[in-house]
Amino acid sequence: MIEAVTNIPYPSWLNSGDNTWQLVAATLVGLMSLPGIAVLYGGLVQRKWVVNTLLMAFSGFSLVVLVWVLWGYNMAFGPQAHLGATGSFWSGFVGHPHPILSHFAQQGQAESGTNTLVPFHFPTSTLAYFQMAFAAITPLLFLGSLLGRFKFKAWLVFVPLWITFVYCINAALIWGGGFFAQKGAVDFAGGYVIHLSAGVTGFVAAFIVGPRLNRDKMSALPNNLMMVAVGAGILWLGWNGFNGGAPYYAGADTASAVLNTNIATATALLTWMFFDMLFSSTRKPTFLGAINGMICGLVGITPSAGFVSGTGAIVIGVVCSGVVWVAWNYLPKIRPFSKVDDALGVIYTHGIAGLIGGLMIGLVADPGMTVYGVTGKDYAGEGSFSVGGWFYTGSFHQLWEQFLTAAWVITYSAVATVILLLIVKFVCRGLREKDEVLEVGDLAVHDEEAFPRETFAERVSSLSRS
Amino acid sequence: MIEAVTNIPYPSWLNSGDNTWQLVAATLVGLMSLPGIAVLYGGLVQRKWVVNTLLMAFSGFSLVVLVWVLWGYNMAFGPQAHLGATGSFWSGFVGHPHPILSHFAQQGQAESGTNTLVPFHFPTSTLAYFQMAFAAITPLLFLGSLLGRFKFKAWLVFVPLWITFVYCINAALIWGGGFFAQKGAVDFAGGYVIHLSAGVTGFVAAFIVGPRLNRDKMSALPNNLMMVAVGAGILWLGWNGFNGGAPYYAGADTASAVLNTNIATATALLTWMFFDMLFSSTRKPTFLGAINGMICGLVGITPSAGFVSGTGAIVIGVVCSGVVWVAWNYLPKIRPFSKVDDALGVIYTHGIAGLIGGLMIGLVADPGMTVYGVTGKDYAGEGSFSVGGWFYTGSFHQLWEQFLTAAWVITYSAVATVILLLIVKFVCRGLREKDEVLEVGDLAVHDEEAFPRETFAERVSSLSRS
Amino acid sequence: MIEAVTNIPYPSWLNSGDNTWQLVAATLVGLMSLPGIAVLYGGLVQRKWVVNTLLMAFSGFSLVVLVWVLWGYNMAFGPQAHLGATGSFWSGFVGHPHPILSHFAQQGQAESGTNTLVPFHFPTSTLAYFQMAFAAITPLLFLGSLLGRFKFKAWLVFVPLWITFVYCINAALIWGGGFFAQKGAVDFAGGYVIHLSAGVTGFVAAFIVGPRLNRDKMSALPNNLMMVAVGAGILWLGWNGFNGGAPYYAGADTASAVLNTNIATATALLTWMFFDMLFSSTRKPTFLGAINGMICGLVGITPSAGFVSGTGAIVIGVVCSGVVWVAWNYLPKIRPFSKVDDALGVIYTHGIAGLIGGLMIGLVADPGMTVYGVTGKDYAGEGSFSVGGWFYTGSFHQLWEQFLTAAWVITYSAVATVILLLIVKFVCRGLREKDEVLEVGDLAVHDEEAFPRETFAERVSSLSRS
Amino acid sequence: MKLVVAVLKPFKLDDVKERLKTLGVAGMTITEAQGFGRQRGHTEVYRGAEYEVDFVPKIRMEVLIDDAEVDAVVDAIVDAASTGKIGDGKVWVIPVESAVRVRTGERGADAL
Amino acid sequence: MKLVVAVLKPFKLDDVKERLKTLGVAGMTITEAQGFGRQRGHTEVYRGAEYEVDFVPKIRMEVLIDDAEVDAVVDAIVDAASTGKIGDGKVWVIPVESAVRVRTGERGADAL
Amino acid sequence: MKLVVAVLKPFKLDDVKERLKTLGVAGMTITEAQGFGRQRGHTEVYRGAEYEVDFVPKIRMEVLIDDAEVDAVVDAIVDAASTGKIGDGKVWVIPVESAVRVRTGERGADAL
Ligand SMILES: Nc1ncnc2c1ncn2[C@@H]1O[C@H](COP(=O)(O)OP(=O)(O)O)[C@@H](O)[C@H]1O
Ligand SMILES: Nc1ncnc2c1ncn2[C@@H]1O[C@H](COP(=O)(O)OP(=O)(O)O)[C@@H](O)[C@H]1O
Ligand SMILES: Nc1ncnc2c1ncn2[C@@H]1O[C@H](COP(=O)(O)OP(=O)(O)O)[C@@H](O)[C@H]1O
Repeated sequence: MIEAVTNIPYPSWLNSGDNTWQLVAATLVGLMSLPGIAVLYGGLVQRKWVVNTLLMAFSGFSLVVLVWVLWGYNMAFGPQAHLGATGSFWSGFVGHPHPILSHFAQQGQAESGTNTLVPFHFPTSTLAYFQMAFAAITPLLFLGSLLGRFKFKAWLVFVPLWITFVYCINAALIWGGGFFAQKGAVDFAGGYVIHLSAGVTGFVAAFIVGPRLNRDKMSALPNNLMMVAVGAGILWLGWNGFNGGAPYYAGADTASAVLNTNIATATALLTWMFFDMLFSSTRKPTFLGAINGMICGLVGITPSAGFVSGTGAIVIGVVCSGVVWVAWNYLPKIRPFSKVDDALGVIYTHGIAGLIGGLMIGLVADPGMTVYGVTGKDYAGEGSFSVGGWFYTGSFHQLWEQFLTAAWVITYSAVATVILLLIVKFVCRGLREKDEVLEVGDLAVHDEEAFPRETFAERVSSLSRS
Repeated sequence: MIEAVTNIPYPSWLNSGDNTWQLVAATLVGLMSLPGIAVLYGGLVQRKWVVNTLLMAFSGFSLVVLVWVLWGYNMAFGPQAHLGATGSFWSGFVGHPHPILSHFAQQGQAESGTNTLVPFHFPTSTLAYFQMAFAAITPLLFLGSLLGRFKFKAWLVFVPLWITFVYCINAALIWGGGFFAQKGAVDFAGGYVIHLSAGVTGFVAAFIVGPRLNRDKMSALPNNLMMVAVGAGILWLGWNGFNGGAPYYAGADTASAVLNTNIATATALLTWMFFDMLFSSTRKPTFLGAINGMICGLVGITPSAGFVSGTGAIVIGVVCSGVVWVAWNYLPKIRPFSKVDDALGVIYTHGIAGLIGGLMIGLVADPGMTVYGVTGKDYAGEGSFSVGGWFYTGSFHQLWEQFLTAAWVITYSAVATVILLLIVKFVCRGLREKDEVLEVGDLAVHDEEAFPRETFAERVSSLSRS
Repeated sequence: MIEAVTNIPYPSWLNSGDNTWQLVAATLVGLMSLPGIAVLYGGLVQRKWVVNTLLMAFSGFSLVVLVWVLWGYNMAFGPQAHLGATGSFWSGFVGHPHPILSHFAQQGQAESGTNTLVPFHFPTSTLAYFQMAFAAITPLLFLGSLLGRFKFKAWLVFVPLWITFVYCINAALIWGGGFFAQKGAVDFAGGYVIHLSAGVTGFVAAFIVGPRLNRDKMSALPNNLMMVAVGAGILWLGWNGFNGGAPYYAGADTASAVLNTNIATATALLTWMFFDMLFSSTRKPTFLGAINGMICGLVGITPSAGFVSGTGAIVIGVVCSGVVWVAWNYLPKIRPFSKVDDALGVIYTHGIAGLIGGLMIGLVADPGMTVYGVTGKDYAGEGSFSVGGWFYTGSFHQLWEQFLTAAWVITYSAVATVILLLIVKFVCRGLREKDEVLEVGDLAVHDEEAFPRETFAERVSSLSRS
Repeated sequence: MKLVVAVLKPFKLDDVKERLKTLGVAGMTITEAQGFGRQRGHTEVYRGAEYEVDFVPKIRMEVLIDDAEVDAVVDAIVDAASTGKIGDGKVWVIPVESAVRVRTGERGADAL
Repeated sequence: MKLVVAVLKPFKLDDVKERLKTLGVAGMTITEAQGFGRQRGHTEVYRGAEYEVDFVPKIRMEVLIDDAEVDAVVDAIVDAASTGKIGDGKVWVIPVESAVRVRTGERGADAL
Repeated sequence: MKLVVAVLKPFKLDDVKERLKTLGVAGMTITEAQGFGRQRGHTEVYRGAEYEVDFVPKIRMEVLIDDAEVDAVVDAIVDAASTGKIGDGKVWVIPVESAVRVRTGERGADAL
């Protein structure tokens, strides 16, 4: 063993098990975006919008990667910029933007306000890549609200702006050791920073960009449910990395977070399906309904996966799925929902589910769930950390912190989105493709269609190759 | 290094490398089900049954997750219920059912009769989640026999019953330190508990539920071979987690199990393809034939992946694929096979392949393959465990144990399936959808079709959103 | 901790974290082939060639697996055959071919000229499996050049020959501690051994096999862009295992390699897309263009992922994608490119991108990027290894070594491919399917089509099952 | 010469085709069609939104024949295609002025 | 009896169908078609190669009716389908010698 | 006015279309069809089960023209579509009583 210890090909602070878990978790989260979300949404849109959807997903993901290494990572997880007196809101508002491109920046031990309990067991590259995967999926989520009319160029400008001014700031405040983190608010893996924010942004943006062509709205049939299944399956299992990566160590709580994620998701999928069978107009179980439920469970458990016990996971699964089912079926008839064309309903399955999941921490978080610190049978207690909800502590403190944080995320994401979109509108001369373009879809925007048929096509260009 | 050791954010019994491997393996197995099996089967059925197939896969998986954490895990891997005198069959028949929802249950060090040699390096959550993925794929496998007529509601009732009364009991007997485990029978990763049992269950259930509409049987063309490729690829590589996770440690035998899995699978795929090229009526290599061969290899090596050497893996690949090829092409003409409409032929690629694979342990298991204990060059021997087959030991003892266990699994799975289906038939007033429903398919059962075309559809409901 | 150390269920030289990472990385690379490349190409070909493409991918992969364990692994990574005086080209030309099927061969600690700095932390099975995944994807890459006319039987013969006589030798020379390795040339994860070699082989083979039917070339529309997205997404994220597995330890450089891979890929995808928007005839962003860019980035960063800093990764992404974009759009009009029907343009996205990526090591490799040895803040220096390019060292030495190696790979791959194909042509009586067969496609070669419609089919055979 | 056009339920195609073969009909041309009529369509529901589909899948068959065979062919189709259930379809006959076999240029009856 | 054949823009199908219903037309048969005419097609680009598609998607509608209704039906279709833009399509009328309802064997007007 | 209907091999569509353009034919309507005739179909095998497909993919073309042009158009199609191999297809001519251009309501020859 000595021998094995002395010649490790990496620094003593690095633990290959923890580093491996974090990199795998990051890869799983990456797969949730590409191909996950890309084909899930690609299968849900009309045939004429498949290519546009795919390219927005791939290009959006790529834009975030660059923003992240150039300035985003350090704004969210780097040393605080301290724009105000220590402890004040502004002091913990955002980090100082600078790139992480040098070999120092990449290979040194990770350090961040996101974890002050135990030194990281991996380098900055690992933390930055894991968090990059988180950041990159977020715009892809709210893309679901904007499909079928958002101008491609506007997308290319909006994504970097939004990541910089909305995502990085919320991440710094809640995860990066910022104001809300100091206050004691928690968000295990992004119920607020990612899902609530994406839901609100999508909804507000859908309102500002305006609805799809009425003709499209009236015939918005999905084109391929099997492709939806491919994306949905990757989402579910990829979420093991999403929630399992949050503790930053391959410890006991990581395992619990993974288990709880699957418990809540299974519960939520079945809840929605049974609601469809019992209360829907046709009383039939639908596949896309089940997938909606699945997403509600995944999103709902995200803020608390490692803070709750299995019991809590079941409660969260039932509540998030049930509430969103009701919202999904009744809110669309009510303002403002009736006035906004949120194409895939991101405000419901991500916004509302994320909000409820985040608040439920204040109710069902189990203080017995040790996030860090020696756990289980031979418990030792030092450096131990956990969160307690009202059911266990009798105190509403945590719920109150969760509520305040949610209020901020909703308000800030909405306001910032409005401002950023006005800028984009000015820069790109509009936020919508022209109506003639919308009538045609992919062929007008990209000269490509998702399922070309050769019979009627004649090769004209001279590329001798393809 | 001292530093790195002292402040580990998890208990001293936890090894982040082993915990990571187990969680990743579990995730890979999960992916085999969703989207793996879901789209593999979804691509193999007729267009009209795609949605039904997908929803049965997603809902079945979810049902198992809940059963598992509520009572299943402890029935299979928890402390034995000791229904009879110690050492007797009934004493090792099943574990005492209780949930694993509390923080104690989730975060303590895993303990189970499944491994008595070395303490686990991960918490119960990890073991429970890994075994959950195993349990969850099993009903999806026998679903392949029942496609195209099984009543959706019956599926929702049958799956929990089957997991409880068939899967958990076989798992306890063979893996959970139960009767057959004590006898010395082995099943590395589920050739018996999962595949043989699923094959028999599917076949018996297909007989009881009755055949598909004759019209469907006569035009049972697959609808999408590329989707089959997506599922098949995920199955193959996901199987690295299936067989690689079986040892519970990321040790040397884990690596061998992964390597052998791929050796046997490649051999089996090529064997089936060459048989098609040499002996089939049209003498042509077919993609779906190759995939059948691939599955035979994956299933065939499952019971022995870490017990055999590479030579054994090749032998198993050739034998399992060759034998199943012959069975596949000739048995359907013979009773009882000619009388049962096993839609996707699960009895062949899972039942027969699993049986042969399990028996071959008795022939080709290499005692030199050390499952636990310090291995390889600087071999030390203590706590070492391995299995020996006739070719190496000259003894038929292991083969006999494998045979007895197979006999039990076949008999018990068949009998229990009959009884459970009679109960389900009574509860759900029938096991089949009505013929009018079968004529239509997805649209009748779910009001959804897999590939909707917008041209002829008119939006009528008022959801302003989608 | 003592307790945890004494009862580890694997040898003291084995580190479960490093072993886990390597096995996961190998699995990710496997997924890049199946289903990754299989469906990426399957989606890019005409409908009539989908099945043929899929089966070539699955069968090719399987053939490599067998060749690898029977003799390939030891030719590439085993003890050198020393066909000439020590230090001479021939002494480091290739390893001694023998199988790795025994339990000794599988479970002992890995040893190979590929790494002489630090003992491996995993068994031979792990190294062999990881390298098997590398070897297996290579023929699938050059398959892209041969689609739509290559004789299926010829494929089955060519793949084993090519792996044995081209891949294994290049791997031994560059990775296995052979001649070029001794010279100091580097190839982090296969820019030369895999991509450059595949590009050249595909191009030369396409010339020798001859073009597709003119009718097919003129209507070579892809059939399914969503399936391309599935493959592309798996490729991108799977590449984390491709480049992340190269260092053989889950250390700091592994993390940097993963991060840099994503930086270069995002940059390259956007570069190609912007070039399309600015310079293409229609000035429109296209999805398949973005995917081309993505592949250029993945391939371009492969030879240097852990040798360059983030800055280098960005430079490589821009250069590789930009240069290949120009080549893609102009070279096809020039000889020899205008004379060769490289179906999917593998020579561009893999050949040229791999070449440029390999040469750029000589320019932008950052000596501060420590591949092995204690890194980062508490740097200790012993056993440290890194590579320096001209921008940092002012020396062209590395560039020169990279150039010589590239010259060898190009020349040898081309010449060997010609010779092997002539042998195959003789053995298989031709390299092309007959024209009548080419006119029909899948149905003629396999009696299968990718998307069968039941309406016009009538069951005739007697299989009572399916 | 006449053109007999028949709109049928898809699963009846084989039966009709076989029957026509027995009458010595040399060939036919089929297109997949959607029918609207007494036979009701169905409702589809995606993510809570309901869509009405008034059309049902049909097979449209065209058979070019000599005047003499018209009645026999029409009766054969009607007989083979009928299930007695709503939606069985229609058959109608259209006059054809001339016909050519592309391969040979043969005209009239020889073209069939 | 006549057969009215109409080639229309796909998104006009619903309007035309509804209009015909109001005229009491009992049924119709639709096929998806590709049209070539004044309305230009489009260019598709895949991996740098350009393809010209001269055809545009159309809906082909067949309505079998009594002679008396021909003008009303044709006018209704033209009116409902027209957008005033190039590519609106054509309507033509073909004589039909006889028609049968498969289910009942009814002939002539009763077949509709 | 006449309707020329042609059933062709799919890969001949371009040639025929180009030829008709040269004759000044203003437009045409195409549907994808399946043909049954002398040209044999094929066998498909999935997971060991054999399926017979008697039909081969064809293109069905409709061209509406003035009586005067009928012979020229028919000859042009036959000439452009012929490969001399079985399965080249058929062309037939049907009388048309009237035609309308939806966009303008123009009738008769002006509708083309
Ligand atoms: N007037 C019509 N013109 C053209 N096709 C018709 C007409 N009426 C019915 N059809 C076709 O015949 C099919 C069956 O007609 P339907 O009224 O549903 O049943 P039935 O013919 O048994 O009364 C319809 O789906 C449609 O395709
Ligand atoms: N001579 C013709 N024969 C058959 N179909 C035709 C003919 N001319 C036009 N069509 C059909 O009518 C459609 C519309 O015709 P087009 O010339 O594009 O516009 P418009 O009818 O408004 O002048 C075409 O796409 C084609 O399907
Ligand atoms: N009697 C018929 N009525 C309608 N279509 C026919 C008829 N005979 C042949 N066809 C069409 O013509 C196509 C070619 O006919 P076939 O007999 O195969 O070759 P050929 O016309 O060269 O003898 C068929 O596939 C079918 O679509």
